[in-house]
Amino acid sequence: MNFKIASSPHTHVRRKTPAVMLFVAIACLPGIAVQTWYFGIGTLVQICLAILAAVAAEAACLKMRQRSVLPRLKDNSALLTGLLLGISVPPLAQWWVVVIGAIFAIVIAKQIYGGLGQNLFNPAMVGYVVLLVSFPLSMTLWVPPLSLVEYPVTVQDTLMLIFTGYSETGFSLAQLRVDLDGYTMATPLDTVKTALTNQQTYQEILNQKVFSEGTGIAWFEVNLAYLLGGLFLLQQKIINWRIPVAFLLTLTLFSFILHSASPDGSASTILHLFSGATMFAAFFILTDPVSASTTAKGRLIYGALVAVLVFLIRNFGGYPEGIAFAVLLANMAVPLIDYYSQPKTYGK
Amino acid sequence: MDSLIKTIKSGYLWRFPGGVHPPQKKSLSQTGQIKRPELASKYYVSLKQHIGQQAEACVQVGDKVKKGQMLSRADTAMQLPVHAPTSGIVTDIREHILAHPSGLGEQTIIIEADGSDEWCQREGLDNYQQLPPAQILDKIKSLGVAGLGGAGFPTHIKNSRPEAIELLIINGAECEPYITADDALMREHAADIVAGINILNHLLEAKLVVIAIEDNKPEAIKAMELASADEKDIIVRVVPTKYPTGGEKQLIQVLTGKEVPSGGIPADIGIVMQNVATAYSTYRAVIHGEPLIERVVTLTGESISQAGNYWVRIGTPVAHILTQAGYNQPAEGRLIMGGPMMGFSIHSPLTPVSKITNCLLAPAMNELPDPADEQACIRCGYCADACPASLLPQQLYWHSKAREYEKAQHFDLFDCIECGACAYVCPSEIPLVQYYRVAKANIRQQAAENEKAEKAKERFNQRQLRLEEEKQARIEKQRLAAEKRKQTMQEDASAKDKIAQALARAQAQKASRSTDQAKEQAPAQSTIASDSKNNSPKSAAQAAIARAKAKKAAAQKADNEAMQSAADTDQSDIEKTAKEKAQAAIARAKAKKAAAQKADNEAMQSAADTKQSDTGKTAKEKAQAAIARAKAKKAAAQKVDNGEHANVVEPIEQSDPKTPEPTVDKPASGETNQMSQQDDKSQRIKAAIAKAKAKRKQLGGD
Amino acid sequence: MNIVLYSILVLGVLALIFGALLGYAKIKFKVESDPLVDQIDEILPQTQCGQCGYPGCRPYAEAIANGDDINKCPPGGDATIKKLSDLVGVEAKPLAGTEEGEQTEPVKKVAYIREDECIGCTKCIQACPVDAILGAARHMHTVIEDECTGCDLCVEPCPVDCIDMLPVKTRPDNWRWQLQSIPVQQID
Amino acid sequence: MSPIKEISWQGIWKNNPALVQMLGLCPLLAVTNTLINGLGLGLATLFVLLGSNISVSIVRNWIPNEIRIPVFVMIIASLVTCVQLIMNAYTYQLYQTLGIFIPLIVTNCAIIGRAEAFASKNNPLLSAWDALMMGTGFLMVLAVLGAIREILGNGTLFSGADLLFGEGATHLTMNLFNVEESFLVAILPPGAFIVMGLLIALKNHYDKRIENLVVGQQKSQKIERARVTLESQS
Repeated sequence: MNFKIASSPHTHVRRKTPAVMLFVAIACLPGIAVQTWYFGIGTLVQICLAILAAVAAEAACLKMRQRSVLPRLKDNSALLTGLLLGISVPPLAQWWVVVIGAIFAIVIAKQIYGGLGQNLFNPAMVGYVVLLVSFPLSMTLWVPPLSLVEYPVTVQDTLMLIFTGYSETGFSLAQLRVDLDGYTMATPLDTVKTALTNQQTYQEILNQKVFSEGTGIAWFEVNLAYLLGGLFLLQQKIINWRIPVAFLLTLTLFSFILHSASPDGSASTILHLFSGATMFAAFFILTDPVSASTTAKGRLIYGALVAVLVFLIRNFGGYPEGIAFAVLLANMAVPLIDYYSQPKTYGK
Repeated sequence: MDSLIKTIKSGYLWRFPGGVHPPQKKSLSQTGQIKRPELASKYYVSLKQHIGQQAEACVQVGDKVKKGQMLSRADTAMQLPVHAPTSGIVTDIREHILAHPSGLGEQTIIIEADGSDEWCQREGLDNYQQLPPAQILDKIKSLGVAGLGGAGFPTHIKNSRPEAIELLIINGAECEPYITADDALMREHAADIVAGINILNHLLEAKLVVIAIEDNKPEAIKAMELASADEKDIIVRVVPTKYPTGGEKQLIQVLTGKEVPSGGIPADIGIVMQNVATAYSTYRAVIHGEPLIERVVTLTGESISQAGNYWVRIGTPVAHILTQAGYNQPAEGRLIMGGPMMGFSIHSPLTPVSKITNCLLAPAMNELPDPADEQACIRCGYCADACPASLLPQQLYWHSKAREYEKAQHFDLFDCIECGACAYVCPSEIPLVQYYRVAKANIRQQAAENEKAEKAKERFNQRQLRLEEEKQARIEKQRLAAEKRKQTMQEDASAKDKIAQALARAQAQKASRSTDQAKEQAPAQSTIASDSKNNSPKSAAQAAIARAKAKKAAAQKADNEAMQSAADTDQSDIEKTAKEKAQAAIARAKAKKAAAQKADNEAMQSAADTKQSDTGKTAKEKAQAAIARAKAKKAAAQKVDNGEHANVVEPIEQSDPKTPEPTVDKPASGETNQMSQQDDKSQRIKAAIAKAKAKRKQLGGD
Repeated sequence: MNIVLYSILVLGVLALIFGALLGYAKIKFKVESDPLVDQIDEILPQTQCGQCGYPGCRPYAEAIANGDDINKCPPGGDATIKKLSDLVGVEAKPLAGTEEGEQTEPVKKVAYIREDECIGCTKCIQACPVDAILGAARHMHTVIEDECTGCDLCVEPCPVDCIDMLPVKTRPDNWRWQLQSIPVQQID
Repeated sequence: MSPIKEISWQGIWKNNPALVQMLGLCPLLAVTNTLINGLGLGLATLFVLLGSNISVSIVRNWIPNEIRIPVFVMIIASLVTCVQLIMNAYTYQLYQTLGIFIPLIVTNCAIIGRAEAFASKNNPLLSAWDALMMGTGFLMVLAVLGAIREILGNGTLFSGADLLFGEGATHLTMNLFNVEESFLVAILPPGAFIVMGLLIALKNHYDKRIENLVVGQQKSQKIERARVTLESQS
């Protein structure tokens, strides 16, 4: 009789890393569906492009680093990074934008640090920030929801726009951004930011077409869908409740205080919570395990820190949306947070 | 504490952080009576089965022992004796594989059962309430009772704490999946367990005894409640099922909300915890005088057809009970001693069951699949959520893997109880616990090495100091001697003679000492000198005197004779003495300095005399000595393939290599007769040479 | 011209002030001894084996502090070299006399005297740097296992080659959980 | 290897002040958004380095050890002032672009590092050569970094060549490609860090390759074992 030698424990939970990643991707689906519904097929194209680029970049890097390629690709982490980046990019941005972003995310933000588990920063957000900084024009060209577009954008148009820069009928993206009434559209947060700097009051802003009943058209629904996906993740115990809850509560608190103090000069709490990437970030970006805090207390601090930074950037910074920057800044603080938020060991 | 006891009595339960809920799988073995397998033919009783020191065996090979007879003697507090599991004959005491994850061996007494299973004399302490605690403790110790829960801590030590104990917890939680040994014991022997608890509490005088049982053992709970109904200080407390509730520290937290201080023991906060099985064996020991020679072992897993609980004698090889329980080994099976969370896989079917073996788990191929390859840690933190000690396993892993042990200790590595909850939940299947174990072992090793290095440094420095002092003293002495000489020279002209003498002596000493110089001259001289009696192989044989010395018999003989010759020295005439002395010195082994120093006066003189006498014999002696040294230096590498030599070696090679000595002696002694009295030495040398050669050949052959 | 004059003046005054400051600092903050040697000595394994070419660990520590190579300690192996390189700030090199990538994990050994062969010459006693050998002239010697550093300095002087360097045996007590390295023992 | 060769090898590759010693990173990262800027600062640094090394080497025997640093700084500061005035006079626009980074050459550790490590111990001739090589090494990194960032960010090369080389050099400017949107990150400070990091990685990569080729040729000598107790025996 010969026996195999192994280390205890001899039994394991059957949920592996690839499955965890896949679960997160699946939880994104409702949000993607709603986004596609409102903004057109471009979203899906961007996601596909991003995933392809990310996986290809990952494979190339692993090959160069002389690591086994296939087993590591199978952990689905590159797929998830691509997916998250694809969701964040404007649906009709040109193809090379998202490809550069994905490559940057995988090569610079992940593989150079040593691959999965070693990266200090959230790769998808690094990719996004690089794009935002490098191509501010492309990255802010969010088309208005399809229902508001003057010229209908067909699938062919979308593909043409993404791959050549011009629609079938020869319109550029900038032209397409003009809505039915001839105004150039921007995202709700963008609109708020611009208008507030132009000394308009918040109530006046709300009368603009991108808004309906205090929230942005389409954006409210998109956020709701991501919230749904997030709740699914929570229910499956894939993510811990602490980060999203701390994040959303802090954001609510701060925006409520500011909005109460100056109702004309700041966006409402509802707008903060249900526009931009708030829900998407709360459940899918902040909870990226590798770059987030891992202690119980640390997670609360981390979530709250991101919320504070987002609030500050949105209200007082140069960008209308600040989640990507906030996440990267908080990522930097994670080792410190983790160090000082160690739980009390039993018996100490 | 009183209010705490009140809270405990009220039924309030605390909770500990973390924990996991692995599949229970207890139903495999939960039903049915505890079975008794047939006797095995051989038992392997390891001398060390518990925490603490190993006790010395007190039986010898060939002894007949009766069941329950003490096999080893425990002298110190931390030792525990072991007892014969059945009657039979001690066939061997040697290293045998131990019930330990390393699969290494320790001293083990092997008993061949005679089948009669006859008890030795037993003596119980029926009236233990009237006896002093020390006597009861002594009984418990001498009958080898140890904690049967996990670590095997000697029970008599736990129960003789000097601190006041408020609370005695009887651990019947049995939180590991698969295991039902305690469950079965509680179901069948509840009354005996309660009796054992009474004995334990008689020693501790705790205010309250809590029997903690997980809620997945309803029958055991019922049985224990029934048995303890009359005892007003004993309560049965049902705790929720969660792994590792049965861990000592975790159970204390659940029942009392208190935490055992890091690095401390429960007694520090007035609590003692004993396993139910320990209580039972305490009862058997104190009341019936039965030593701890058997325990309940759960045999379970899908590879075992008759899974269930068995009374297994300690020392039974697992192969025996596995056969009894109907084990079909899968192609690449693991056999786990203990549960699936904390048990270890054993190496050999001859591994004996020890006092701490509560389960033998033989899973089928896909029942507990082997972990896949370790993947990158994604810092998901599931492990931190599962850790019952509130550690950060991912940080510990990080630092353990990078061998940054100081940082790992900073994250309280040593508070890890190795429960395996973190590795259980890890989605990347990292063997976290293994990393911690290696790190802990390395840290301990490092600490031991540092301590040793510190000691070595101190000793080295002390030595340097001493040598320096000695050197100073020597210089001082020489200076004084020189001064004295000068004085006497001036005073007495006749001292010239003395100086001449001293010079001669000095020269002689030098001659006897300078082996290296002699080396060159040796071969030539030796051939000439030994012409008369020794042919060339013989002289070569003499040359290997050093090698000869390497053998015991020769050395002993030489010793005796040298002694004798030394004794003779005083009586016989000077010339002879000198020769004998020189021979003795040589035989004593090229001990250059020792010989020179020790033999000082006589040897010096003899050497001087030897020079003066200038006889052929003396020359021969010298040559022999020189040759011997030469050979010794050249050592093993040189192989003389002389035909004559081969003859000498031949018989040895044919004989059993393990016992070359007698074989060698024979031809040697045969030759002795032909030789003159004076040359019995050369004969001895030859014998020794032969042995040395044989040994060298053996080594070469290896 | 004024500019030049002023420049010289200003610089001169500055030079005076800072010169004074520097002079004061030199006296006040003088570094007395070199604590580095102690730190290096801590890292060395204290076998006192002399394989580094120095008589003992302390002399080698002093030599390192004075710029000698850090890769001369075979008993310490790669671990010691790494620690030394961290402390001294020199790049870690493979152990002297070995090639890059060669494993130099030292095997801990203990001297063992085959006592029936010992002739009591005391040579090993004199060779032992830590006085770990017991014995008297013409009496059998023995090694105090706990004190032996495994330096093997006693092996060569022995005239009858009765000293063996045996690797320290792994027992369950000092086993280091290397599951892979356990050979499956087949008994009977 | 002759000392001249050795110094060249050390300065340009083995011990490159920017890639290996990581000295003077502040101006290095700040001004290298175009090739010309990089060249301009590199040349200025090279000139100062050359001057300081020669001067320090000449006076090295007269400087008391305790105040050597202040003396070096004084020498370097004087030279930087000269360079600044020269640039102000002849390449005014470049002087404007580089701005504060010209005076900051005083604090460039690469320069004081060479003064301390080399010039104060060697004769003027060798020191001058060392300065030339170290300066070239530094200049090369500046130029490569500037070129890469310029290409990535603007798609041009040698833009603003006239600032450094005069009006006649305007035609040097190359337009490699046109994009609607430039890759801004490359021009911005983060781009400098990223490109620099990649350059260092590349260098280490080649070093490793070279090492792998050479490995096995030299084996360290065996050490004569010391007998701790030898003397006590005699």
